[in-house]
Amino acid sequence: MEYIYAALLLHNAGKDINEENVKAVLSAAGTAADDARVKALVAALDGVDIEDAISKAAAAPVAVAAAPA
Amino acid sequence: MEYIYAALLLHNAGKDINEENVKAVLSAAGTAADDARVKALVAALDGVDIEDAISKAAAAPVAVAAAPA
Amino acid sequence: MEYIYAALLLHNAGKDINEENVKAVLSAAGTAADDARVKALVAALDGVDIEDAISKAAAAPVAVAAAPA
Amino acid sequence: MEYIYAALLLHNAGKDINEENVKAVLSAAGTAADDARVKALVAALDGVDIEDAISKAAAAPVAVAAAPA
Amino acid sequence: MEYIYAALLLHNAGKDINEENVKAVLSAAGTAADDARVKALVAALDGVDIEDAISKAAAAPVAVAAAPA
Amino acid sequence: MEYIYAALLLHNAGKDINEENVKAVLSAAGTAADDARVKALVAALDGVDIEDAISKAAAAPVAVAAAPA
Amino acid sequence: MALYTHHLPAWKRTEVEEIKRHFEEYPVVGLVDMYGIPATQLQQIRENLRGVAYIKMARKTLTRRALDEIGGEVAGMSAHISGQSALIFTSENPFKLYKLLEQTKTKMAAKPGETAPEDIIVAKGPTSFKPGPIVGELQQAGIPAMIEAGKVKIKDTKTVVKRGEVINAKMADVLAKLSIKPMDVGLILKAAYQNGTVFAPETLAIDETVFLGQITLAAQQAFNLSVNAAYPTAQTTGAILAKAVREARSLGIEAGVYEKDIIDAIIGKAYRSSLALKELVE
Repeated sequence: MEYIYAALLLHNAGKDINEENVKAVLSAAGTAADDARVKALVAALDGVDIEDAISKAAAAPVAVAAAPA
Repeated sequence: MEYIYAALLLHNAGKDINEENVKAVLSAAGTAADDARVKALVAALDGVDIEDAISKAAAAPVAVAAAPA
Repeated sequence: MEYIYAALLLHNAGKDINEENVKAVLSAAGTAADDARVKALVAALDGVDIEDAISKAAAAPVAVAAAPA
Repeated sequence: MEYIYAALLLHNAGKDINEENVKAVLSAAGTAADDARVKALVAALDGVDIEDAISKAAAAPVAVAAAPA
Repeated sequence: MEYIYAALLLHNAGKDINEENVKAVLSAAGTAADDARVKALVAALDGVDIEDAISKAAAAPVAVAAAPA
Repeated sequence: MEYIYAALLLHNAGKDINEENVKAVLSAAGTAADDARVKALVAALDGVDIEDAISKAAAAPVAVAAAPA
Repeated sequence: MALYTHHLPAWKRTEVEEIKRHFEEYPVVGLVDMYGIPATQLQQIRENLRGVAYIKMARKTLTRRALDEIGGEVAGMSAHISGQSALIFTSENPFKLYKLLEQTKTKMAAKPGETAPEDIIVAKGPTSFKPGPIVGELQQAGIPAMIEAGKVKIKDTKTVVKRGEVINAKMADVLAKLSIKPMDVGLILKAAYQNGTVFAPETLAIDETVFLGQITLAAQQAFNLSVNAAYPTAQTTGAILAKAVREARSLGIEAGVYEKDIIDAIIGKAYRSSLALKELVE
């Protein structure tokens, strides 16, 4: 999940989620960033409404537990 | 999701989830495999207990809990 | 489950789920495809709304996937 | 939330969650780290089993969401 | 509720929930402590597993699912 | 969590939730208040409608935790 | 083979040759039993299968002869010839053929002496009959009938014939009057041949719901794997972000990291803990 955390950190800090920034954050945390995963992350987040995802996580049930008998 | 299914297929077949194998499966399915995504997949799954990861609820927050009968 | 994974891979890749394609995918994954099972899969999925079955997974309240029997 | 993401990033990377590390991550993300908030974070997480605290999110139940109309 | 808050504060701080302590906390918060209620509280909590009682509440959803429109 | 109980206690008593008051309550409980956490608490609560947060919590359904088998 | 004479009449020879030719033309051949299918229904079935499968009726002896002459695995199909046999030729795979034939089955009234394919249930409620001898007939057949508001009414829902039991003449008559059609009528597949393999009907009867259930399961597994391994895909990016956010919130709430975004939830947690304790105290 570290790539995702890095992305959310950048988002929260109001920074662009681009390869350079993600790598900088990961390396500051002492993680060797895998190039392909960084690329994949940046590509996956392109056009995604992060605020929307955040607000869903915050508002929505934390998780779903429904095991009806 | 094709990449994930390719990984699941290889896992079930008892094969290594490596770039070569993933690409072979994807190309057999008639999909042009994107190098970076394949690499990212292999890196993301490295060290992951797949049995565990597929059975652990990823709890989609969007999901609406079914009303128990 | 490998037959199902193969089918979903093809479905996600926008390809026909026919005997030839399923066999190609399975053999690329190093699995010897059983003729009768491939035929049964193709026949069973013919005319079936796969998207609908998939969406049930997305909507499923508990993402805990039971271990297949 | 940046501070918490920074902490999770460090935790994932297997690093100590101390003031220095948290500040390094935040500054890599281009955020000026507030000394007091960093200290508060580190103090709050001291002695906390992070894996356990995280997993509460996954395990927490849902307020059975009303079925959308 | 202030008596309960005081008790939980003491519990969280690892202190004894006795009359003296409860009164000290309440008066520091500017609340006049009622002798009888303090006694009743202390008596009622004697032998109670507070962690257990709390954990039931902690299991409650962290957020209420937003009602879908 | 002791800091939040101190805040709730002050709120109930109709007192200002400021650093001085929070510290006074905590020290009455025999806890050495961490300066940074007190500051963070006061800052986080600034402008927050505590009554509102409480009423939402009260409205939250009592846990339906269901341990999936 | 010794049973056969060498010299078949010309028309029989033509029939056998035609069957053999179809075996070469079509990859899949089914052997079906058409027993009890009325002509009109058979017409309908042929219509429904047009363009998909071709039905060839022939005398049993000629069918058997053709199968034997082809030999190999095909000869083995002879053992499944029964009732009123016909061959069905198609390009669809044997499982699909089975499914198609199941879909062409229709319900019909039972004839005396037939075996119930499933429990036959008469539901309670009003009938269209006016009071008359019908009440006695129903009662004699063991159906609880009564008269109410000038109409014959069935008092209780009742299973009148159990699955596997023979339907007697009286019951068949009454069921027909009640418009209950318990019999499945259609082409019954006895065996199917493709590429060296003869498939038994038990093998061909696939349960689609099982496959659909597996698809749902596979989709769940893929979703879980993608999210848990944080490998984002178009379908899961939102869920992965949400998971990370939830984790961060959870950590903050559990550990009491006083951040604006979660202070509400922290208050809520403290308050709920207080409520829980209060219940114990009061």
